[in-house]
Amino acid sequence: MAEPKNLRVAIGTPLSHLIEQCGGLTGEPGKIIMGGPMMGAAQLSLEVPVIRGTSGVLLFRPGDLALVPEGPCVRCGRCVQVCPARILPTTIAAYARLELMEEAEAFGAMDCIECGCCSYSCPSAIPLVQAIRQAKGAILAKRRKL
Amino acid sequence: MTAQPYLSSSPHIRTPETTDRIMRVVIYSLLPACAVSVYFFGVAALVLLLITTLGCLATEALCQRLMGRTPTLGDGSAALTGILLALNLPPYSPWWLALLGAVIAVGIGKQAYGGLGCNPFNPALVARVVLLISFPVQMTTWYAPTPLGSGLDAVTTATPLGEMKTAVMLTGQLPAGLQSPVADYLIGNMAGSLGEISALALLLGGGWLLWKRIITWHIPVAYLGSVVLLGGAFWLVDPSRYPNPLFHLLTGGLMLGALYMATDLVTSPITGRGMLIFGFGCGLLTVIIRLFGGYPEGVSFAILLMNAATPLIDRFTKPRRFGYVRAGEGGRA
Amino acid sequence: MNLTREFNKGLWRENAVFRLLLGLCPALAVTTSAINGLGMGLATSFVLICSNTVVTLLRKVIPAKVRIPAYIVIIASFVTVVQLGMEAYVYDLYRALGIFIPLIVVNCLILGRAEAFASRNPLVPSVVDGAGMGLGFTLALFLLGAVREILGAGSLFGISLFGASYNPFLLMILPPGAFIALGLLLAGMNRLEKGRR
Amino acid sequence: MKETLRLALVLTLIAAGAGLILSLVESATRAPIAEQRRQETLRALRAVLPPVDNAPDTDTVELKIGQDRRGRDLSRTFYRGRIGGELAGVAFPVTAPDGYSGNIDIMVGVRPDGVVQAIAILQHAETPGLGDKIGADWFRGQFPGKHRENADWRVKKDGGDFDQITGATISARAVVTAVRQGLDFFQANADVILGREEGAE
Repeated sequence: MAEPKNLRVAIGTPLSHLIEQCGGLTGEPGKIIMGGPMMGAAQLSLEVPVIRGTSGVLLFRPGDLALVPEGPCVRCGRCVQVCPARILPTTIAAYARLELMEEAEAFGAMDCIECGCCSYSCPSAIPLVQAIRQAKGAILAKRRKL
Repeated sequence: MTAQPYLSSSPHIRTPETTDRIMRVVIYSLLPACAVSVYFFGVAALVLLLITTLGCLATEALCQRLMGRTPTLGDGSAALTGILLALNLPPYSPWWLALLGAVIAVGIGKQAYGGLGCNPFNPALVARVVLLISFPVQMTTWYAPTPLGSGLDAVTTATPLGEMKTAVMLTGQLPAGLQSPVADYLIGNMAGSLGEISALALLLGGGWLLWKRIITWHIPVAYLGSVVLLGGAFWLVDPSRYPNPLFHLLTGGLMLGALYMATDLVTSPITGRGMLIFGFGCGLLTVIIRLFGGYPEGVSFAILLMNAATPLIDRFTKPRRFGYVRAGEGGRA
Repeated sequence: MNLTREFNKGLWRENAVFRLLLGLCPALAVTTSAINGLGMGLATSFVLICSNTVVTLLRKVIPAKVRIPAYIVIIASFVTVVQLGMEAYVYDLYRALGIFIPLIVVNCLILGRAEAFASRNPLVPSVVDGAGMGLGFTLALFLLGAVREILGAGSLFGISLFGASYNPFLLMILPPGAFIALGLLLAGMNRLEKGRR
Repeated sequence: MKETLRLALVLTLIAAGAGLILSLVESATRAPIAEQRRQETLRALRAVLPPVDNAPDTDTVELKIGQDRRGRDLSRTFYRGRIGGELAGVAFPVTAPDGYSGNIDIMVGVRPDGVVQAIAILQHAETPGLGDKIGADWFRGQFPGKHRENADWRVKKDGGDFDQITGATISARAVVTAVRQGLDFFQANADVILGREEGAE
């Protein structure tokens, strides 16, 4: 983006219009994020509209993408140290990936606030939040069924 | 728009820290201890370090090939295991002992369990204990250090802890003149395995790890602290029979164990409270084995036993979740 | 019924130790040397063949409700016969195997074959099955014992292989060595099996 | 009812058959087993006694050596070997209670003057490759020719005359101590054991 700035816009404005207002793209975007870097949602195209609660738009150049291959968990405990909800992200994520959702729930999967700190700090680049989110979805789906 | 933008779950940024980097930092932090060992034991120490490191790397590659996994030599974990193993061997160990140790460490201690992150026990310690049990003669033949340029010939001698054990067993008393100047113990001018002799070099590396936040203070403090407290308690009861806490602290493999082996990320608990319990357990077992056990040194056994307890500790030290109060204090807040 | 097939399955396809992981207690405990493994395997084979024979002969007589106690009585008798026989004629081996000879009674391999095969098949296949299974068990124990003796003591059948300069890998004849050796052999067998398919 | 009776009958018959076979096998093997056990004792005795022409396992003296924890008497058998009726040596078992893992049973052979002829390790559970070197020739070979006065019955590490085993001092120490105590007892009761006293037989 040429000139990043704060804009007051109507709900429904496509992102591409916001970009134009900011001087247009300086290159091909590698990733479009609606929201902040930690919790924002990646978007497929710039034609999506601003909605209630859209706090910002972030564009990553292709080189900014942190594409580190995932490694095995070495149990360093960093995710546990940073977790503001004081749960054990690595344990929950491991259970979630084994589809042991009850265990994941017992370890407090539902208390995750999806802040992203665990995934950020993981030296093995394990997508912890993604796994926990999946667990939460599965647990909620099961609860609805009951 | 030509290329589709990349989609993934949040967060979209991540720390520059990687497992590879952690392993590299730990390896660098061991360099002072390696240097001291080369200073005191000469080229032989360097050769041992090379054999174990290359042995571990080769075993890792071979195992991963046989099991059809992607080779991960670059992550440095095998090299680190190799260096730690060498530091746990007596100086002038025969080459086959070091090589066998490397094969056991990575083959049985690590890859058999599924590779990095899956091993319940510290691989280097597994190898050390297997070797100690299998080749007690080679593994307990210690040499007095011969600083580079001193021109001295290597002579076998007992480690300070070994000396203590024999004397206490025979006479029920500490040997006279056991306590060398503290400075000798600090820089490592005593008999022992390659890496355990110099408390100073180990503290230097360990301190750097703490500063780099690779390890947290919990385990070393709990471990060393409990050894000082328990060892000190025995010493106060009968100073003629039990050595003082400083002796406990500076001799044997305690520093190496507390700073490097017990703090091994994979095999120690993940929560702070868990680490404290873990460290305390290691300290307790170490003092008990040193003072009352059949072996003069108990650090490796203590750490391996606590490794076995790690999953249990993890289970019992689940942190109190945010927004919850302890059970019995009124349920959900 | 193909007798060769019944015999061969005990050797490889349904090998008690390497495929079914049955009878591990003696397999791990007594295999500190090749001769111990061989002796234990042969003693077990004897009991297995005899018990299979008797069980198959009595299969129409023994009511289903008391079959397990009946099998145990039969097996225990043969174990005692083996024990007395070994004490009388191969005393050294008897001393070396010690408590594990009476413990053949509880080897699940034997009760397993009585229950799963001998009680449902006529005499000849049952004997062949017992012989095959017994031989497979013997081979497995011998292999385990040989590997452990060679590594752990540097000898085979008590004959030194590498000379005095060899430092035996003691752990292999200690109990943990049994597990490690068995694990490595199992891995090797699985690998072979995979390669064949 | 009839069913129950049938079950009982079949089981009884099987048990009876088993009992019959076992009693036959037992009677057939009783003699060889006794012979094997005797041979084992004899082998141990021959290993530690000078050449003899009698059967030392039949020429024995039993002496009380103390009491166990429950107050029952403990006794020790002394086997006497003779040449032409002349006493050539005495063998007796001692047990080292403080081995590295469990008891070590040792057979000690002494000449009538109290000099050790040889020792043999009968049974032990010491670590293979380490403590089990107490059975090695070089270790046992240190004992012949020594008696209570001409040697310091401790391992060298403790200041004595006996080489310990590298890595297994405890085993060696246990054996040396047990043999020494055995010799003490032999010396103290030599008159009875050697049959110098009237009515000792």
